[in-house]
Amino acid sequence: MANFLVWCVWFVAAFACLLSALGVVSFRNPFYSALALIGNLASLAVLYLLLGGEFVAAGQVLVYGGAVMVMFLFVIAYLGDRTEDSPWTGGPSWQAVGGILAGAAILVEIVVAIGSKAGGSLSDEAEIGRAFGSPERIGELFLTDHLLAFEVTSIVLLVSAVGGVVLGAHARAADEDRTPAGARG
Amino acid sequence: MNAAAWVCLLLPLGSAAAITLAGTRISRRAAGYLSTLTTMGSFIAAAVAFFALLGDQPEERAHATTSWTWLSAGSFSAGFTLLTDPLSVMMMLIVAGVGSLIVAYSVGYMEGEDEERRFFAYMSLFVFSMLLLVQSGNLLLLLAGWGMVGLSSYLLIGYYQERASAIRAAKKAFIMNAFGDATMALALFLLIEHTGRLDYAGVFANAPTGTVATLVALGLLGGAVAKSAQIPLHTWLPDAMEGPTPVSALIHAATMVTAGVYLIVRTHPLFENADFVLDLAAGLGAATLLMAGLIALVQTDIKRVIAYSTMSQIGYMFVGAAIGAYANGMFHLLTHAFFKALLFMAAGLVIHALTGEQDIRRMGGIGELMPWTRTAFLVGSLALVGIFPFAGFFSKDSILAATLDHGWYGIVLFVVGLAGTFLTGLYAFRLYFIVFTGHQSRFAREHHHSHHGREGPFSMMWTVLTLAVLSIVGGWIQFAPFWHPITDWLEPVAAPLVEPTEAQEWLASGLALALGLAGIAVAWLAYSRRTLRVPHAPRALVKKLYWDELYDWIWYRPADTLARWLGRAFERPVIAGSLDVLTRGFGLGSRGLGLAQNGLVRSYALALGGGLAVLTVVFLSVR
Amino acid sequence: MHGPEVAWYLILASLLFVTGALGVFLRRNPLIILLSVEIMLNGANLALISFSRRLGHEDGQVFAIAVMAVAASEVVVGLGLIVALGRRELELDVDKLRTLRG
Amino acid sequence: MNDWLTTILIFLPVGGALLVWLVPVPPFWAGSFAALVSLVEVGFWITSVGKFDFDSPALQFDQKASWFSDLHVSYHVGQYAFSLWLVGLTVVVQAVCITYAWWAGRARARAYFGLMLFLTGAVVGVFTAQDMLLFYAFFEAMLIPLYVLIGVWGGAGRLNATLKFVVYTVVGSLLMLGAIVVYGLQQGTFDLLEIGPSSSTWLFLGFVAAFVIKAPLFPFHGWLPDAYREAPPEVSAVLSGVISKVGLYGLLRIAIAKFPEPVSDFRVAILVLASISLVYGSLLAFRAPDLRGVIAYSSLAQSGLIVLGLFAGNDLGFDGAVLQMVTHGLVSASLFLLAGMVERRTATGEFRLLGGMARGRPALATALMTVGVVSLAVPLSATFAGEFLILAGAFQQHWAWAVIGAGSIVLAAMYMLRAISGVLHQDVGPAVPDAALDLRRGELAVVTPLVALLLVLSAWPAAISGHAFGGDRARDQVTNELRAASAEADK
Amino acid sequence: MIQKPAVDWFALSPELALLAAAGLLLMVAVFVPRAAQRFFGAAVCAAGFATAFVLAVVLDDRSEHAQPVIGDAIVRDRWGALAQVLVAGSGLVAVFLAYRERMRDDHIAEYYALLAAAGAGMAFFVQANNLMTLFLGLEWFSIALYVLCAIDIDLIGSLEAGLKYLVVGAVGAATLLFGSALVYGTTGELEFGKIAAAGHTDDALLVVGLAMIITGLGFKVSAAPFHMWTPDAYQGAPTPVTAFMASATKIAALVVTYRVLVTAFPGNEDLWRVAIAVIACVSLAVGNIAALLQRNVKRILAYSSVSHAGFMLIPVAAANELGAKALMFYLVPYAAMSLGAFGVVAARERELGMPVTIENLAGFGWERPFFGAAMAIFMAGFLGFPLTGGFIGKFYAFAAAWDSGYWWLIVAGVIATMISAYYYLGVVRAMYFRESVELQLAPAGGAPPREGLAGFGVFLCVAVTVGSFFAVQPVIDAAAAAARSLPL
Repeated sequence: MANFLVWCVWFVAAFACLLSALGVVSFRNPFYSALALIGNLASLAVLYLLLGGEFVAAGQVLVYGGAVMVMFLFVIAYLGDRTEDSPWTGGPSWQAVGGILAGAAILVEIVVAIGSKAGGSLSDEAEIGRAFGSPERIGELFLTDHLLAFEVTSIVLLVSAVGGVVLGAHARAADEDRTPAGARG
Repeated sequence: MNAAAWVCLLLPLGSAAAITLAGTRISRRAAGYLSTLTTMGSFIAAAVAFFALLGDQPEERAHATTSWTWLSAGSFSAGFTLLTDPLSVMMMLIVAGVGSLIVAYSVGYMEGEDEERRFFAYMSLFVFSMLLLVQSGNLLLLLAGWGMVGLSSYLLIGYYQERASAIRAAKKAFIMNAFGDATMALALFLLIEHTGRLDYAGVFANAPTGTVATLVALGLLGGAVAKSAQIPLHTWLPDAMEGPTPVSALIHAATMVTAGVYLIVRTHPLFENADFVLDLAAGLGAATLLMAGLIALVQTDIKRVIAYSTMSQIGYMFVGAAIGAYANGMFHLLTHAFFKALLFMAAGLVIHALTGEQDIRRMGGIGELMPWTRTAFLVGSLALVGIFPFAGFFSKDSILAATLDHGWYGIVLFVVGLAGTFLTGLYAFRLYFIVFTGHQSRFAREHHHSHHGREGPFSMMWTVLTLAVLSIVGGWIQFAPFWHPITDWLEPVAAPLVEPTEAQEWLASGLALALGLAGIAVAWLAYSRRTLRVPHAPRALVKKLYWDELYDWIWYRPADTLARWLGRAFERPVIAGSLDVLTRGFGLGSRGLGLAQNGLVRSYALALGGGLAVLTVVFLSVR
Repeated sequence: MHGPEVAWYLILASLLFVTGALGVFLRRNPLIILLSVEIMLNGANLALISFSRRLGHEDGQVFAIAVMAVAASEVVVGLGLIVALGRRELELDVDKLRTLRG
Repeated sequence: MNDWLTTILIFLPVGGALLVWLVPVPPFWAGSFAALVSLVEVGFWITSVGKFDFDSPALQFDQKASWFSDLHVSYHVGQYAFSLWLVGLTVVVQAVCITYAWWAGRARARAYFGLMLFLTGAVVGVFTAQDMLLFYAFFEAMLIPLYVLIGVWGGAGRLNATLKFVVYTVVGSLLMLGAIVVYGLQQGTFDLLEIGPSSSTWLFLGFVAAFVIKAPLFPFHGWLPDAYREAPPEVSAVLSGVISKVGLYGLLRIAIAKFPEPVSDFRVAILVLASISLVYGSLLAFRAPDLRGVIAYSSLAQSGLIVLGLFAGNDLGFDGAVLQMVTHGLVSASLFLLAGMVERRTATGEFRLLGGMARGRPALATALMTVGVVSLAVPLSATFAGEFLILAGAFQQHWAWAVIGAGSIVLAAMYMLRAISGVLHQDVGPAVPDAALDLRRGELAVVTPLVALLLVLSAWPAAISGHAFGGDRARDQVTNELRAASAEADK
Repeated sequence: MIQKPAVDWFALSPELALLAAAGLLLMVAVFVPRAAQRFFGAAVCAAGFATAFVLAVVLDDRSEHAQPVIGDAIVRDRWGALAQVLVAGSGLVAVFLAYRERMRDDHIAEYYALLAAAGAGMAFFVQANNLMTLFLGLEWFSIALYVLCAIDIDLIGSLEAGLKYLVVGAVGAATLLFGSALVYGTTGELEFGKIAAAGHTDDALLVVGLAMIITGLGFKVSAAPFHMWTPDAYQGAPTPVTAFMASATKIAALVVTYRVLVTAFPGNEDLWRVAIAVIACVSLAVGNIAALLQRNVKRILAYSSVSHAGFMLIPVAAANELGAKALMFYLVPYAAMSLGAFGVVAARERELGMPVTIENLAGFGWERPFFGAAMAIFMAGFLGFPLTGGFIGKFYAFAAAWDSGYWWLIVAGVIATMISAYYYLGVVRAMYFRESVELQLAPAGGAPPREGLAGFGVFLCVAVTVGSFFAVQPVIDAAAAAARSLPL
């Protein structure tokens, strides 16, 4: 019974996730894509819960759904509505074909790899306690095994912040001694 | 006497070097005298050596002196060795003696030429080379001298640098002689392989036999034929007349061209193991003497006529040397040096007097203008034809006599030789009568300019007259039936293989004399009395039997065409073109990659994805 | 409670990954390309978490959290660039950015 | 002192080069300094000849210091008798060429003379290096200076010429590098005195490729005509006089000494190539339209001849080859310098524009005539001695090689006489101004030593042929000392 | 009670020094007046790199035996330490080269801060000991570099370079991440050593993960076919940044590639060795052939760096101790040469005020003797000519290939070098053989912009390039020591 329920949830979440992902890549208007991504994130969070990653799920919703997406939406709003007139055309003809072929190839390969061991080592799952994935455990790990990773993550964020400042800052009029625009082009 | 030998060899070299280095710092005259004196010095040194040899017992009259190792590699080594023995001394005397006379003559002849110094430097260089040739104590050094005389003859033939014909003739002479050098070199390689050494004694001691001997002898014969202008390598000699007349006298009459005979005599132990080659040499000599005589009949250039007669006379010497009558060959070489030099120098006087004209058809009746010259020329011609008691009579007839002691082949040679004598008389006196007798041609009257009433400066005249005397008495040294000092002198070096009987001697002399006189008579009728109508000269003879054309077709043109073809069809398209093809190919590749780098970030990402896909599928499949 | 095997999660993860990749390969709008990259990362995250579930320890989840942060910072820089593009009144089309090529 | 001699010979000019480059002095002083250094170099060489023991087949003036130990690579230099002679050739020719350039004056003098000095050091290094990697280092170090010398001071077609030159050379030398790496690692050392013989065909071919391109031999001479035509005369002189000998030296020192079996397998093939180059070069020289072309193709023929001698594989061949390397080096150097002097006066080297220069210019005529006849190996000349030994050696391999060689003597006479007459004789060419002077003092000072050396060698070729290998046992030395057969025994 | 792991601060000292410098530089950006920022920024950044350099040297000396530290997140060994030395050195020179760059001077300090941060990231990256730190380190310096590429944001080229680098880089990072996930999933381990220990060598997922990790790293190494961003990014980025990327990034990426492959995947050697070898060949071919017809010098150098990626992957494919030595050695002259070459280009760029092409390089060698000679030396070094370390590097690479039995890699390398001769010497030809008559040189002849520091930096590069030819022994010893700390 419980299994059935879990399966249902999984199916719903998985499809939502997949459809929203497809939406992200296929919407003509970046605004819709962004919204689709939110859906994608949410459904992923559900899946994470199913996998016992409570803290991750929360983080997903907060960090992504909160911070990142807001940023996206701001930027989109700032740049105004610039919908691509023809999202799928343009570029060399082989680009589309090649892209799809490559994607399909990678997908098939991974699936084959998975299939080659489905029912094998992949099927057996470790028994986990209630505390699995709880904030305490995660936090403990962050303070013990992955202390450094934790710190580094913050540094990365800091670097990106500086970068954002540098890039986003309003460019002043070019001084006369500057090299002319496009010089290095 | 070794010292004498060295002095004899090095004096001319010294003068050549001195004149070259001094450049314009010495006068032209000084150069001439320097060269003359050094040559005379060599003659004196040679004489000293000669008398020193006389002092020794006949069998130990060979003295080799090595100053330093000239060339060595591994076990092989060849020293700078001078050999003083009867044969070389005889040659030294001829070369230095006749040489000094001719050099003295040219002091007058070349007067007024600018670059006179160059001429005398070359002359001295030639004398040095010739002496090196005859004095060398091993085959390698002999070859060296061989090449050097070729070089100096090239330089002297091409003395008139502006004249294209002269340069062409010079090149021709050098290249043909280079061919001879090459064959000789091959013979030497063979000797090195089989005996490991090149000094005369060592080589002769274990002279090869059988095929090897034949090949060696052939190689040497090639050199001899080329140098002595015998069939088939004779065509350079007539053209060589482009050089100044003294040069013709010295190189192309008296000394260098006879080197072939010297070579055969010198290396007779090698030849004697190869009868076939000896017969071949004799045959070539005979053929040459006949052919040259015929061609000489129709030539119109005074010097060319004499040149052809030189060829034919050397033919006699070849016959002599080839049948083993070494002494007779050398004897004829000696007398021939005298009278042929005389003829050339007399002709030189004529040419000189006619301001360089050489065509006999424009001459005539010169005799009255230049009586001394006429006499000298007459003497020379008589000696050439071999009329008693002139020098040629003794030497030539002794060769003819020797042939009779050589079996049936000898008989053939004898007949050919006799025919030769008749031709000799004919062409020699055709020349004489046309040039000197009859009434003067307009050209002669107009152009003849006498040196203050004399026919030539004293420096020229005295040499000519000396030679005239020598051409008369020179033959009396040896009269085979009665006394034969030369044969005895050469005995230790080259013992004769043929011993003609007295009867044969008389027979030969008689017939030769008769035919010679007959030839003269015909010439008299035809060219002096004009009673005999001269038949129109056959084209083939005028064209010298097409030898030049032959060589043009078998050697020059093929080389030239091949070279052009290689340059056009291989060097440019293949050697140079291959690189162009390569660069073009890479250029295409580069351009293609440039297109792939299309500036679209999506394509870049796609390339990454594609790479990943390929990598993964490979990994999965080979895992 | 037994849900679907990890394999299913993995397949979903790879689907996400490839979908994102396709977005990068095919779209020309930098914003959407950025979003597609996010999807690729999410795919990877899903894989990580499902594995950590199967293996029964949270390394994977920790990793995933770190990835989120990193993804965020990438987004920051990317958006910064896009803003700069926009400020230069350039069309939001990566295909137009091909002054560098060949 | 003795063991330092080689090192000094290598690094004296290099030091001089650095000095010329770094110290800003006016061109004249740069030139004179370079000339001085090159003369001092010659002096050092003469002293080393004095100290050299020609009876010992062992390496002399040798010095060894580890370079990097893990692969047993070391700075190891020293001289055998034949290397001594080649070093002498190098320093003399370089001194003469530098002096000529100094006299003639070259733009950007400091760069120019620095490069020439550097080149000297590099070439000496190649001839004396006893470690394969060091050998390769010097071998390549020659390339850059040559490349720049031709490319900067060369004629109109220099860009194309340098391109060809570099492509060919780099291809060859990189193949050699591959061979060196493999050979050295197989044998565990790169020291030529320790490394034993190998029977690997591929390695052999790798080495031969480099040397045969450098020499050059028949199908690999594509770079030769352009480079020799476009380079400044004195650089052409160095190229054909010295650099080409590097390839031949390499054949002797490494290819022949270290690869006995491949040599015997490929002997015929290489002899065929050599003969082809001999005939082919002579024929093309015979048709070449300009003076430098004749010299260029003639030196192709000459290197073919020398290879004949080397691969004859006997005393005669080896001694003759070494002798011929030196003499031909001197000959072609003087010829190129003379060609340069002619071009200086007429601004062209084409025969159809030249001629009649002998009249009134005795010095030029004498010099050109002398060198010319020496170069066509007229008997009694040193070149004749060399050719004689080489062909005598080849004859013992098979008579055919000697016959081809003898035939090429005739061809040599044909093209060289054509060239001489084309410049000196017959009508005065349109490009020859009456004002064209005879050789000036400076030019005489450059040419005379070379001619004098040639005449001395002609008087005594045994000076080299008899002292090229220890105790004059060429074959033994090649098969023992050079091959390091003992090292093989240890293995 | 949680007990935190012991933190080996000394192992982290180079990173920390650089981070400190970065932080200080942010302070500078805020508090120092803009006029003085150019000087102070450069000074602080240089000081940071110098300190890091010294510390790395000491670290190299003090970490005889490799041991994982700080919860096994990073490893303290000579392999990493030596790489840090090289990175720090490159960074230092990059600062010198950047000093006179006409950059937007309202972000000088940030620029240097990012430079230092990138350096720190690389220093961390080369020490990474598990998949997580690997990914984080990668992103750390990548993000810094994205910004640096685009920092000249008013230049369309710079912006484009940054965006392209970012997009492709993000894809690469995602690929690496997914691969890490698969590896983690199959082995259940994040740490390299344990991954190797866990076995599962023939596991399909592991193999796929390996492929993805190779792809991700190959992107950083800019090996074909993952190289396509390289020419554009190198050409578009400010030249000093390009110099830093070309040298330091390659060092870090190659060193880490080697470490990961040999420590984490020894079981799959037969697989990835061939893969790396093939990638090397492709890179050699693509890089060299594509460079042949280029006119823009920066682009030529970019392609040459692709081909050199191929060259330095040869020792990686060899996967033996000699190979490790060869790689470490090769990196020394290579870093110096690319830094120097780009430095010369930067100097020329500044005096021309336009991108440097083969055409406007004409006569450069005669106008600026030092820079010209230096450039010629670098070209010779790239080409592997003697008297430069490049020659020894190539030699060792070939030796490693032969030692590992991949003789055909020697052939590939030889052929590639033959091709490369054309464009390397083409640069020399342009500088010296062509007269600068048709040159539209703005301040030509006249006093060139004062390039004291850049000149000094280039001089250092020349010194290293040439010195590593003569003083092979010390360098190779250090490399050997580093190699010994890898499980080979």
